[in-house]
Amino acid sequence: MLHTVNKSPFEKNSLETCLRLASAGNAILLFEDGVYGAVKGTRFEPTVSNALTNNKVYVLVSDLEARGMNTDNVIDGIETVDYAGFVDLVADNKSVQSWL
Amino acid sequence: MLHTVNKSPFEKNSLETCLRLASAGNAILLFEDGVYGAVKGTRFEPTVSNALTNNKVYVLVSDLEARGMNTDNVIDGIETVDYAGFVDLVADNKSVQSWL
Amino acid sequence: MKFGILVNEGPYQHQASDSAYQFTKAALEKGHEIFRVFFYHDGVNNATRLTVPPRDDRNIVDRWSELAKQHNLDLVVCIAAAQRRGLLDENEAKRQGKDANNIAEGFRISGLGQLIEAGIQSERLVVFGD
Amino acid sequence: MKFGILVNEGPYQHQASDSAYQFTKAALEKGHEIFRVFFYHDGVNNATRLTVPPRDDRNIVDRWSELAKQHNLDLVVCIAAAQRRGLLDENEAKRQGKDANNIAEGFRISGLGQLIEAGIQSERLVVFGD
Amino acid sequence: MEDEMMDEEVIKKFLYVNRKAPYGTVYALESLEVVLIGAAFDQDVSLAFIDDGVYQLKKDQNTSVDAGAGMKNFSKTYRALEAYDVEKLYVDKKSMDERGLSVDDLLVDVEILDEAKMAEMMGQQDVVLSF
Amino acid sequence: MEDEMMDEEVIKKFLYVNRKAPYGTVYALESLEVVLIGAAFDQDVSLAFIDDGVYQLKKDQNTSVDAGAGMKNFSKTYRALEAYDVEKLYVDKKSMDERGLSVDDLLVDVEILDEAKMAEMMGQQDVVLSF
Repeated sequence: MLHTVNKSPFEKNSLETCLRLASAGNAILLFEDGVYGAVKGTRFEPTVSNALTNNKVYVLVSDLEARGMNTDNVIDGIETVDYAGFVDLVADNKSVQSWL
Repeated sequence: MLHTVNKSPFEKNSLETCLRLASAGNAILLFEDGVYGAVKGTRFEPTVSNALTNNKVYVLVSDLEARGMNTDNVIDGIETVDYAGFVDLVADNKSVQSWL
Repeated sequence: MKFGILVNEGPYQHQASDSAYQFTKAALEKGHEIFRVFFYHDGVNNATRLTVPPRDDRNIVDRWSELAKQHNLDLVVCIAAAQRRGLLDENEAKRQGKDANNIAEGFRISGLGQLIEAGIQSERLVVFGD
Repeated sequence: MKFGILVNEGPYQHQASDSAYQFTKAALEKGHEIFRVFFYHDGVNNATRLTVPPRDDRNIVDRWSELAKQHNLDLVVCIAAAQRRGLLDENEAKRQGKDANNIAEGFRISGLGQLIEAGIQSERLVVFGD
Repeated sequence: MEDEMMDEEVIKKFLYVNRKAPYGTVYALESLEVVLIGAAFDQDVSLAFIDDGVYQLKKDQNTSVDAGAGMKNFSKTYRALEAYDVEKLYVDKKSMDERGLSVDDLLVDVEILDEAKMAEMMGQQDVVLSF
Repeated sequence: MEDEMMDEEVIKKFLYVNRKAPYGTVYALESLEVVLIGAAFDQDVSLAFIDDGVYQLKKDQNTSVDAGAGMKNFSKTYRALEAYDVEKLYVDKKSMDERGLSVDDLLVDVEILDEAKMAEMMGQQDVVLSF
């Protein structure tokens, strides 16, 4: 199962609820304003790092770059993908849950 | 100065930031989904009750009723107003800050 | 007292337009003056005459048009925001080479300067948005 | 693989429509099939031909129309959501007694059943919204 | 799996995820409209109410087009879901607890799920529509 | 006060409050468009960046209509504000700290305010436009 989060964790509770209800082994993709959750040095880094022990976490690189960041700013263990990678994630998982 | 908050404190950080940046003596009006912040028994009751020591807090009664609650559900010390009361609050304060 | 109103969200999607309407009506009922209601962001979508809401629901666009008629309200739609979202009057449609227009009665399209002017001329400006 | 796409927000206001477009394009480039793109909530506003975005910005509506033309995409606008928000085709305008319509090329208006059908017929359904 | 998908008569598991409060935005109302239309398709339908979505089911919603907030009260429609054979309504326990809500506050019968059970139920779905 | 309001030549204190991230929604871009138009009116203008609004000022925003996210990069416009005599840019300290940002990460000069100073500045305003 793939979870997508497109909200900043600072603004909305979507990432928090996603992490709470994602099963171990589920994939999580952060995109749009959700990419801020993938960034090193923020208040949410410990939460997201902790999620990496149970879940693969991905971040959409074009949304990261639009917001002035790149792979170097991403928490260790989070994988960057482009839209082709986003498509693969959807294809490789049985269903998609968007945490709007 | 009047602050208005129209977001649920569970969903967004608007109320939290409003309470952090409102000066003592400022008035705060909760309306639309913001009315959930005025309700007794939620996780946010202590935060909002605490704000009452420095600020007058109001809640729009029609938005409360639309959502299945009424004056009985409101934290002690919060005053209910109708739209006429909302208008008075705007008139009585020098400026209005909407925490969207 | 003289109020200015800013509406930042479209009809039905968000309560902002409902709240702005109820506030405006209440202010008028209390004898206040509404200098202008300015529609910005998706708020410009409040000004389309092409909506057909369900019969058992409120008609948000008509409600604004009627209030404007009753109280001679100045309902101004931001031209830049309107162009992005497909809201045009007859003049704009001609100027842009579009074959239709969709603005409702009682609304006019103008520039962002009208919002600043509302801030300057009104004694209070109230923002309704998301 | 066969994908269905749901778009819940209007153009420019929210990135959802941009993301859905980029995803759809990437899926097509990888050889996947798009069963349908369904526009719901304010997403119906992606289907207006009356937008005039600034020249240095993307034209979201045209981009969808062109992608539909290139790949024979089925772009469906929810009729109930469209009626609330003032999005009409020629038939709907006639039926509702409206004097104008605003739908763009490549989009068609239909019922919510088309969304359910997209869920049933597609192997994956992806939701873009706010 | 591929073959099953091609079969027009397959019954899929549809989940509607509701995480937003009613009235502040249109999502709750328009989500319900999808559920009602979808009921005609004989799929296996579940509804989840999480975060502020649980407020959609709050009893005593009192609004009318002509008074107060001036909006249409659609809460009675949740009661009609049973007649459409939509009977699997799941509510997130933590969301209820944080809001001080109990099943007595809700206008329909629901099953309260803890995090593990909610996650499990979600994992069984074929199509997830989020609002 | 009443008389002052009636005077066409009064200079009012306008505050633009920016609390949303860029690109995810249009508010940052369209707020900036109001600031630019408003600059022609010779009012006393301040901008506050709070919560995710501080991300609007992040350096190195890299997007174009033809690649990546496919959106217009408007971040250079913040650098042009000085030419419009818009020079009072205030940033909330806690918002910066929570995001691990320092002034070196921002593309314009700003004044960082603690909560007391931000509250004081807000209290001095005549017109507050929130986005």
